[in-house]
Amino acid sequence: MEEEHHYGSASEPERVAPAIRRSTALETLKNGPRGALVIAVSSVGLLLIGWLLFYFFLFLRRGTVG
Amino acid sequence: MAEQLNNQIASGLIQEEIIERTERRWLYAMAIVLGLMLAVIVFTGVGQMMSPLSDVETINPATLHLKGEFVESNLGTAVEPDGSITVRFLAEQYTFVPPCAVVPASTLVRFRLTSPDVTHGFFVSTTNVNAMVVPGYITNVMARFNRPGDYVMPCDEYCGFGHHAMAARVRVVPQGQFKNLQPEQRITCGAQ
Amino acid sequence: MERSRLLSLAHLWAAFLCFLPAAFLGMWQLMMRSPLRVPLDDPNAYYASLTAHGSIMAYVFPTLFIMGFGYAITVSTLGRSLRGESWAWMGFFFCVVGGVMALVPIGFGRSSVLYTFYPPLVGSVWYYLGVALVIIGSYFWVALMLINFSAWKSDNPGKPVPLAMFAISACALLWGWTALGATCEVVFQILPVSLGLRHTIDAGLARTLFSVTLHAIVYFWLIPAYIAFYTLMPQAAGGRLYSDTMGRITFVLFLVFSIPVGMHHLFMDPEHGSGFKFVHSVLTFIVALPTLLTVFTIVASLEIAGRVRGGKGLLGWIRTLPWGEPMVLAVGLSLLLLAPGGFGGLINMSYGMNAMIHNTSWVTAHFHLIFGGAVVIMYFAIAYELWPRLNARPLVSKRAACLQLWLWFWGMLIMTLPWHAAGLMGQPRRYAIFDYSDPAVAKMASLDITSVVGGLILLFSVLVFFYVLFRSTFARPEESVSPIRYALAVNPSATVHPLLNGFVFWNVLLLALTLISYGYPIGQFFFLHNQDAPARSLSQEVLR
Amino acid sequence: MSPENGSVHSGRLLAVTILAGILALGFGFGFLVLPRNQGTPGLASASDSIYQALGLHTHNNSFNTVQPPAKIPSYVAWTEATMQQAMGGDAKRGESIAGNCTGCHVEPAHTAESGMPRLAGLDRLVTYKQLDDYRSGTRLSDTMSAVAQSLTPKQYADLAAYFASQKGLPENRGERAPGSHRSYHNADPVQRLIYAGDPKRGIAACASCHGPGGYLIGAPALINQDALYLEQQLLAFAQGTRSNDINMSMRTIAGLLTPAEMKALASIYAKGFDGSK
Repeated sequence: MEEEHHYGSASEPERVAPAIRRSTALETLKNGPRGALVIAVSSVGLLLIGWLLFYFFLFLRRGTVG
Repeated sequence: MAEQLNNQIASGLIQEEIIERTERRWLYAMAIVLGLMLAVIVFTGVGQMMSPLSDVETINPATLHLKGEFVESNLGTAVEPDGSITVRFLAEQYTFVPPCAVVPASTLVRFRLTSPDVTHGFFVSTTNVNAMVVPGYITNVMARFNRPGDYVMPCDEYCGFGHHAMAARVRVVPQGQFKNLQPEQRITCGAQ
Repeated sequence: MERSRLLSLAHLWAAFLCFLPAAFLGMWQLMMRSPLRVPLDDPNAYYASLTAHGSIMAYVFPTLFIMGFGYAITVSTLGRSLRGESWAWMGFFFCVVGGVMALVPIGFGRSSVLYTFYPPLVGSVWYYLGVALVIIGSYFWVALMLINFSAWKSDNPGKPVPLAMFAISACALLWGWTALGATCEVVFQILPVSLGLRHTIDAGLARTLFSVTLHAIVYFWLIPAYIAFYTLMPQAAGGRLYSDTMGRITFVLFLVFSIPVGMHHLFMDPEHGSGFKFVHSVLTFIVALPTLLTVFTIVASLEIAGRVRGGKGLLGWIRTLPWGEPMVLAVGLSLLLLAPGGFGGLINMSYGMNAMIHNTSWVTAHFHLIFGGAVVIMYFAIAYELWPRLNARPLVSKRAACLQLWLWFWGMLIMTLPWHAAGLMGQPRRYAIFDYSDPAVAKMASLDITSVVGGLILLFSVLVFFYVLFRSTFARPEESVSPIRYALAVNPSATVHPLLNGFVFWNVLLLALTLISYGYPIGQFFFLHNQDAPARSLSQEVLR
Repeated sequence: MSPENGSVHSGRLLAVTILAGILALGFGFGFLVLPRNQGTPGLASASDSIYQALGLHTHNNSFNTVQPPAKIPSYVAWTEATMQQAMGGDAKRGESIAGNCTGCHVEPAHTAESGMPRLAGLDRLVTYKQLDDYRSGTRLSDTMSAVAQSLTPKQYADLAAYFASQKGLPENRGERAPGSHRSYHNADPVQRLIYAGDPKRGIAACASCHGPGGYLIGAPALINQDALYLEQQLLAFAQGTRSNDINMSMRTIAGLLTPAEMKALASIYAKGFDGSK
């Protein structure tokens, strides 16, 4: 395992995770974590839609107050 | 030497530019989502009267019964000279006075409460009328009830050993049935 | 084996040993407020139990756990012994003594004021002194974190501080600043009254001072869970951290924006205008940003680990992740709990919408789901990660640990989702007993019973947790217990942007922002008059 | 400037500008846009809007000018001064004054169900307030108002100290050992009323103020009190003939009780609960 710069994680080498072997499965990572984006976008999208539903169909329905 | 080697291995995984680009794009996307929610709040806040209460008034809690707006004869529903409706409650340890208030439906009603002892909660359940009643301050909430009926009004802030039994009722009657009152007349709906 | 392991172990044991009774109290309370029969169904006992459950779960347990975790991080990331270990033991002593001192009067029913105090309700002076001691003890930890942080930085100029150390120092700074709010309230307002030196108290000022602490304390609890997300999970999953920079930005955002958002706890209070309430609502939206950033960065890190283990296709990497690893499973479950938990938070912070659910069971369900669920499940995972290193004995069984995490996950969901629904139906908060003969309350009977079932699952999960801890403490010692390994970023770099390696500038920004957002709201009380309320005690203490 | 400081400087500038933008958005909408439609609807001027946002109403309180004639329930207010005076009595001096009270109020010359309240052991604040109310006429009783008018508030405090030092009614310190059946599961409706109250009708739990296990300033402990006296007082509160309860708390609660409940509550409290005399 070539010497790798690791100070950002811990100052003693044996405290740092081992390097990763490059394998074909990594090819798909070339242009960024597609799967993670899909999960993140869909979950945040759900949150936003849920919030809008709550706001317009639960909150505003319960009468004006100020 | 370490840096040169490191880039050669690490960069194989994902270039730093791609990481920075996705993170930056994600940041912008999230900012937009949050901005959208804020915009909805502002538009409905300006369009209708949908915002938290905003009225800082103080009153001496120890002498409420001696002088001021919350003497016992002034509690309950009142019609103000300008025709608006004001309902005054006292939230005290372990009962609301009056225990039941009558309010006309779909008219703007002003609730005014204070407490002589500890902090209480004023919540007409299943509606947005929900505020704290803090001793020394007057809670002033404007509200409009569209659906006539009896609403339970529990104290929703811990106020001592009797907190669980502290509840009043708000009876929303259709506009027609709400008889007009003389300026100095106060009504409550009393025991059912 | 870790340096100063006894120190960390003492903190973690103390934390979990007070977590256990508080969990049983929580279970009793759940049954008490449900239609089920329960022994000792006495409202006074409920309010005393609620004060104990709240005080332990909000002050004693998380503070001790985070202090223990902080010492373990300092030693293992900086690779040298802890400076000022004797002071650390002194801080620990203060916290334990303070915790006991606070719990005794609660036990005697002399201080049922709940953990958020509620002046002018005043309890026994010993309760407040106890809570003050816990806070003082935690300040020892704050000082030690910052001393070790800056000492290492001066010994290694130009080098980036390890991410975990950077984050725990931000957490310590955040706690150091925010605890001042509640401390001012206790020292200047509540203690004089409970000692009988003064007889009146300004409830509005007290609530506002407490709100300075009330939200930032939540991020004080949250940051250690995020430290596990960023620095422990990627290595446990056999992958790498997607972006070290994003991690540092997240912790800086938490530090700067956690305190000036406190007034979203006072949206429905009469002592503030809607102007500053809106400013705090906007700032709360900004403080939601780091969580959204973290979700993406951590799921990306999970994807990297999944790919490395051969996961193909858009989402094929999920299947190949080592879900048998407690740390990886915990992060997955925590993210799943963070979604509904965060959703509840979005509703609570949305200015006017807070009126719909303020002080209803929705709020209680929200913080049980996001703190009790998403954060405490990470505390369990961190404990599983630290135990072998602190005891030089292997973790007895990862399967039992994973079972415990699953039970905690399902228990939390089953307990809190019906609770959210009851909150929307108008169930008020902190009621000792509900009169289920009232049709309006009877509608919520089935929801409350479902919550009890969730509570039972959680209780069983706690017992499994202690089973794993005990077995691991007395397992056959092993020499070759590997030290804690911290995740390596995808592109580790030898340098880090100077602003992301220190806190001086962020402290200035934090103070300026807090002054702007809290200056007027706190200042106004000194210009208002005749709002002081006579102190009220539930046990005739104040009239001594 | 070396590149090192350059990126720091630009970093700081970026952070400050973003923060300034957020604050501008917050204060702009919070103080200038949103309050326009709050409270008194209709477009207000910028300064009105800021006042509204700070909660300092510009409108004069036009809505509480006309009020029905105020009826003062009691001239006692639990301010610091009143409490200092009420708690500052001297029992020995009180004993000498109490000579003419024993005729009616002291245990030996007193038959059960006499309708005369027992005073031995009564809370100081309660004695002080009732005497003051008799003096000011907010509580009506010709014999008692004569007695009260013949004494000074300082002597009220001494009497209160003397009676509080006597054995008789239990001291209500607000603590009690937790026990079962104090919730709505309790079969006995009266015990339910005492410990749990009846939120359906808005009735608070008696024990949360009068004990056992609850304390409220000015609320007397009721255990071992005279049953007839308790029932009469509840009826008086319900009908309003007695109206010296500050802020109408007892009149509100008594008004929601039925006469049968009043009688049952009075007898349970007089018997001293689980029979402990």
